Amino acid sequence: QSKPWHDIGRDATPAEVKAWDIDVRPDFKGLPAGAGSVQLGEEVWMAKCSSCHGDFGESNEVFTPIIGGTTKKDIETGRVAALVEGAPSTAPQKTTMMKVATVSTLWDYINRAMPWNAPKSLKADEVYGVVAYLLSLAEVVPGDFVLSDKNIAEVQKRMPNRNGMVFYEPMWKVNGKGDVQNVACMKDCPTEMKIRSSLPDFARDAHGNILEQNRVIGPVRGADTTKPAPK
Amino acid sequence: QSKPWHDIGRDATPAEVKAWDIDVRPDFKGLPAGAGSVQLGEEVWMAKCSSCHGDFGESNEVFTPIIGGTTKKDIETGRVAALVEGAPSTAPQKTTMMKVATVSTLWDYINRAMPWNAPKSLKADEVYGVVAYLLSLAEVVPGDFVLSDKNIAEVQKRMPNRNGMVFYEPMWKVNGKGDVQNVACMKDCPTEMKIRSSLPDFARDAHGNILEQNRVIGPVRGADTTKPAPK
Amino acid sequence: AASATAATRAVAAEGEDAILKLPEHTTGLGLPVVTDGYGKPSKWEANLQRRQSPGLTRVNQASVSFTPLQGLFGIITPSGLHFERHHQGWWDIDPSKHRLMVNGLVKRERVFTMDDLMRLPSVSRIHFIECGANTATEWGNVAVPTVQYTHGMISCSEFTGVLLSTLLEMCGIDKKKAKYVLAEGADGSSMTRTIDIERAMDDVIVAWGMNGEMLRPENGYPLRLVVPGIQGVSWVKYLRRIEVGDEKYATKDEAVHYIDHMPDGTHRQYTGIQECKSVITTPSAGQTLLDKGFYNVTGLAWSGRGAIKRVDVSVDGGRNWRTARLEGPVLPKAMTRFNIDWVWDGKPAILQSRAIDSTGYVQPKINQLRAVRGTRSVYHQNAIQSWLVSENGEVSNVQVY
Amino acid sequence: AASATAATRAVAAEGEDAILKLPEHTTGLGLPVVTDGYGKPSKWEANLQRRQSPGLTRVNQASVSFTPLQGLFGIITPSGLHFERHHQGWWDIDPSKHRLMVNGLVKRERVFTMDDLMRLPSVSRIHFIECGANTATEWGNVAVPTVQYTHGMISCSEFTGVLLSTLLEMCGIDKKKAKYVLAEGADGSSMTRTIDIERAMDDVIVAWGMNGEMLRPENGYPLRLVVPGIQGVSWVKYLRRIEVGDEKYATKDEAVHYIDHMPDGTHRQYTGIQECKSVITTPSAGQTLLDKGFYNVTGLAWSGRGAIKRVDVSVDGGRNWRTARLEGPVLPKAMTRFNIDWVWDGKPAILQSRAIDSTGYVQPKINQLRAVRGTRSVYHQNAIQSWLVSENGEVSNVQVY
Ligand code: HEC
Ligand code: HEC
Ligand SMILES: [Ca+2]
Ligand SMILES: [Ca+2]
Ligand SMILES: [Ca+2]
Ligand SMILES: [Ca+2]
Ligand SMILES: [Ca+2]
Ligand SMILES: [Ca+2]
Ligand SMILES: [Co+2]
Ligand SMILES: [Co+2]
Repeated sequence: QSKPWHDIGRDATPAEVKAWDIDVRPDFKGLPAGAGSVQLGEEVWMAKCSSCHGDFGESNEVFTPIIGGTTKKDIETGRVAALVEGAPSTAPQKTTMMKVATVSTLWDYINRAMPWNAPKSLKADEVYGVVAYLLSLAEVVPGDFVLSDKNIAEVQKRMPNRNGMVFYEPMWKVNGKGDVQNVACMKDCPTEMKIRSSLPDFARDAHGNILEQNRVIGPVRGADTTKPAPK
Repeated sequence: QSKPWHDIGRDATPAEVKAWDIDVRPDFKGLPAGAGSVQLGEEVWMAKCSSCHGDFGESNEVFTPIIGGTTKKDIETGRVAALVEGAPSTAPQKTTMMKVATVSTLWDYINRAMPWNAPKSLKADEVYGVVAYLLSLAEVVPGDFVLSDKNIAEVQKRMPNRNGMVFYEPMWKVNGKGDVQNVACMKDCPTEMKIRSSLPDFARDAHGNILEQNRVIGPVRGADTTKPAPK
Repeated sequence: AASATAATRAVAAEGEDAILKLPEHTTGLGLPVVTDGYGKPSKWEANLQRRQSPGLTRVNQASVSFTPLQGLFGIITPSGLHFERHHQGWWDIDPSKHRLMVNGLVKRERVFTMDDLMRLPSVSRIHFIECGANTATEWGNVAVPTVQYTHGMISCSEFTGVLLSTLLEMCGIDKKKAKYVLAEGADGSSMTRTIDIERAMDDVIVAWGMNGEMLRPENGYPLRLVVPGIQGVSWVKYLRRIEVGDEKYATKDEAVHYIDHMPDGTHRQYTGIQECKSVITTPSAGQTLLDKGFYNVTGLAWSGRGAIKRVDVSVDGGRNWRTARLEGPVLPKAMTRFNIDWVWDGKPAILQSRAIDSTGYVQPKINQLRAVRGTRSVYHQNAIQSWLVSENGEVSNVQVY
Repeated sequence: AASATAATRAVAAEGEDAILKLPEHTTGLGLPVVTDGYGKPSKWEANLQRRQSPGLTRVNQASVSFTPLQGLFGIITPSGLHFERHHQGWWDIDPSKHRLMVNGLVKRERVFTMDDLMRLPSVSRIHFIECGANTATEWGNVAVPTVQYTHGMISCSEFTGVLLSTLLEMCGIDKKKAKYVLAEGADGSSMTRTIDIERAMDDVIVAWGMNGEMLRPENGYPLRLVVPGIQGVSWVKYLRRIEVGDEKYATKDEAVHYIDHMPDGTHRQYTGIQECKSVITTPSAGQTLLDKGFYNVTGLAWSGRGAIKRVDVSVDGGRNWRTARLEGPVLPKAMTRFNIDWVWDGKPAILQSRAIDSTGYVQPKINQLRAVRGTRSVYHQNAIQSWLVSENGEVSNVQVY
């Protein structure tokens, strides 16, 4: 019982699907055949990536660092230890490599979106190469490694945070139940009514003068944040 | 039991109310004392009104004509005969004087809004004067008349369309009932399905090229009205 | 039009260039955030503008511009396309100097600043505003080419403000004597309109907000009266004064205009209600269907007396009707969007929509309207509108009943 | 601020100049209609702009701009103030060259032009869109000065488009195997996000319309996915492709970002729901009350799981609560405006709002959220927000629980 609008649109040609269907899944569905060495990757990286991400993926200038904070131990366990609350931190901040569990994600993303100012300009082998180069910086693969569609599943088994992800269905399903419960107390509710945190002084005017970010009429005016905060 | 917001705002001063409370009602509440002759009115008119409305209020250039279309008979009956369907027309189109039933309306409006480019610039006596002038053009008052707050109620009794207004409550009250009834026939409904009227040829492009007044995508395009209509 | 379709659909065996050759936006870096601190529509949308109807008025400050309903979706009118009606031009008033005065039959005559008003308990409600003269050109014969000009003096927005009843109570309205209020604007025309006291104490809003932000200057910034269900002229812009009184005021726009010319030569005064009405916006006159086949016929319905209960659509000039789908929310005195399936077989067709409101009132045919009101009225033309689809796909404005 | 009040209220014995000396707009002729074919806000409203949060991002094409909630009314966000989030900049794409492809586990892999899509049966629905990172700065300590920066990555609009389910049915989705769809954008980032099939077949819209007109370029013109209740990143802009699959895709923005960092060091993936949340927008941090006395405390509430059932407000830091007035319409997965009376006695006060949705879920306190999720998360911070009113009337951002 097809609807009267059934035939609006047209069939996609195989070439068209090929041109756009570029996603690569964790099970490597979508991954094109190819291979790239760490060395090729380093060349591409230095030419097309390092200006933004730093020679070793460490730069915090254009985006947060890609590399850092993972250990040999993490590669064994598949869990980045530094992520645990209270753990000694091994990097100034969370890096991409500390978080990413699936090597497919790196391949897919670099292939679709990098270099940032020229996305989709890399050849498949070059993507294999830069992924290999990044993995070598994180000591996931040795310096003479050649990453390919044949061995990428093996490399997946060494991803430092490969066991670091959990799927928590209640936050994915609309009919799930929240993990945090409050009750709608109305009177004499438990609260210490003390100020646990307030805006640091340096932040008062860090967003400009708030006076100029509010309407010139109404029940309130913007606070003049060129003057000190109320005591 | 006054609400907590009861005292927001402030009292108006008598001078403030006086400055803004300019409306004049049909019962002449709000009408300031004063007087103006037809002659004064003619002077004001020629200086400040005639450029837009014509020497005799007949101009159709800047707004539809103010004067015309009323007769001595109308002044007697208080009904403008030309308004009746099928009546011989006495003016090329409906004029203000043919419609207006209440002289207060003229006084109020000229006082608040005319001259168009300098509203509220007339003195009360000048308003009396131009109203007198307009009434004299319509032969409601003689050429030597002096209109004042004292005699305006008498003049009201000569307004050509003073009996021409009806108050139809159902179109004023939200819970009224419409004066036109249709029924929601769904099948084989009475209609002649013939085209009683369609867009005249000259009107096809009178609003510009409709092609350029529709989106460049979507289920339709604007019709190219530089080309002839479909037969 | 046929060629446009062809162009956008031309597919080589391999596929379309639009897909095979990745566009610049897929292979490059776009524009930064806050390129516009206050954004604007795509440059490709420039055809959708509010426009004047040539010859309708003689000067541009006492004139009208029409909303391009032919290209709009849903029920909210983009504020940039809200129709305009000025009597003496529009202004961008300094809101810190704007005042609202309440005087007349009240215990305390009061003055409010915008600061005062915006502190008061407020409401936010979605309502349509329709000019009483909307569709005026079609009382007699067909006169204008598109729905922008036949029906474009209507918009629908979310308004925020304080209920007029709150203000009147604060001022101590004289409940015995008070029968009417007069609303007055601060512009040159100082527009005045009479509102009966039941309505004033019901759902009338002294509004500053429209679609989440302040009113636009063309629509009365910083304050306008919102009179749900009533013709736009009563929605006094630049509102400066509310007077409580015991008589109707017969102001120029309720004594010379916005009056209904009846066949017996009388004029009905104070006929402010915008009765139940609807119109198909796509496809509508001045548009050309790209092809035979399926279309989603869509339009708007509204009633000044309440909510829309049902909309029926005919594709055969009113002989047979099917009931359309109402998109939610369906709110009182607000526009309601309707949609219905239609397969165009390529033959001439006459599209009509017919709305029914919560009072059971059925939108009339133009001949029914004329039978009661004659043909010399200007205002309150709420008849069923007909669009003729010709064989070449072009849609045009016709009268059929 | 006190002086501002004084200035706007200074009244001589005679009265105020603002009234006694008629302003120019009352005695002159204003501007013509269609001065702007597409209108814009008053010049007096220029303070209300979308703005970046300095230091939050490093480059302006992979950044965010925030909606000025502190000055908005009702539930509709003006499209010009809709928050922005771009990963590789924004574009104003030629819509006649834009295509949507559906591929994967379907009988027919299909391509649609905008012409095709806009012929299909459409729906118009009001929904909020909230970035998953909204209020991220407040997971730990107080960090930013106003509600624009704490909560401004949310907007609410009326969207129009075709249900994704309609398209998937047309393409002959493999009902047995299909478990997920992947949505992909046409910009440089070609943003990809996984959506489960139940949701895809439920209320997801392939939308072209926003608040009555086409989407703005910054928001995905000409096509974006609307995924009601789900974080904004899933509302893929410049939508070019829908793939039907049987596995989740673990794309960059669901494997490296938009993941919740738990105390045990794991990250929760695919936690897209924007849970029930609310915030008081006026008075809010960075604003100064003009005076003691009455205020209408107003704010917004929303839930990704359904409609808002109730909002409570406290003025004593959560010790005692009163239930606020909900302004209609109250719609599922849409913002809801609440209002409540408050008389400020001039003493320090701590304002909070707490929303409850149709599932009975009660918006949590920040300590309750942290007890479960720790402090290192970035996303999905839906805690009760506290604003401190100091004796001088200035409001500031604090944490109280
Ligand atoms: C001109 C600057 C620039 C260049 C050149 C560049 N990048 Fe990036 N890269 C960025 C920015 C900015 C982002 C963040 C984009 C976003 O917000 O989604 C990014 C993100 C990334 C990420 C994801 C990091 C994360 O945690 O989300 C990877 C991996 C990456 N780039 C790799 C590369 C590679 C490989 C190249 C070269 C082939 C490259 N980049 C070239 C600017 C650049
Ligand atoms: C610069 C042009 C101009 C001048 C000068 C002018 N008017 Fe007008 N007048 C108009 C326009 C335009 C309108 C219609 C305004 C509207 O649409 O509400 C009008 C409306 C009127 C009306 C109402 C007519 C109706 O049927 O609505 C009257 C009466 C009137 N003018 C009288 C006067 C008088 C008396 C003066 C001089 C004291 C005057 N006008 C000066 C342009 C002008
Ligand atoms: Ca794929
Ligand atoms: Ca500082
Ligand atoms: Ca008065
Ligand atoms: Ca012509
Ligand atoms: Ca009007
Ligand atoms: Ca987002
Ligand atoms: Co008018
Ligand atoms: Co992101």
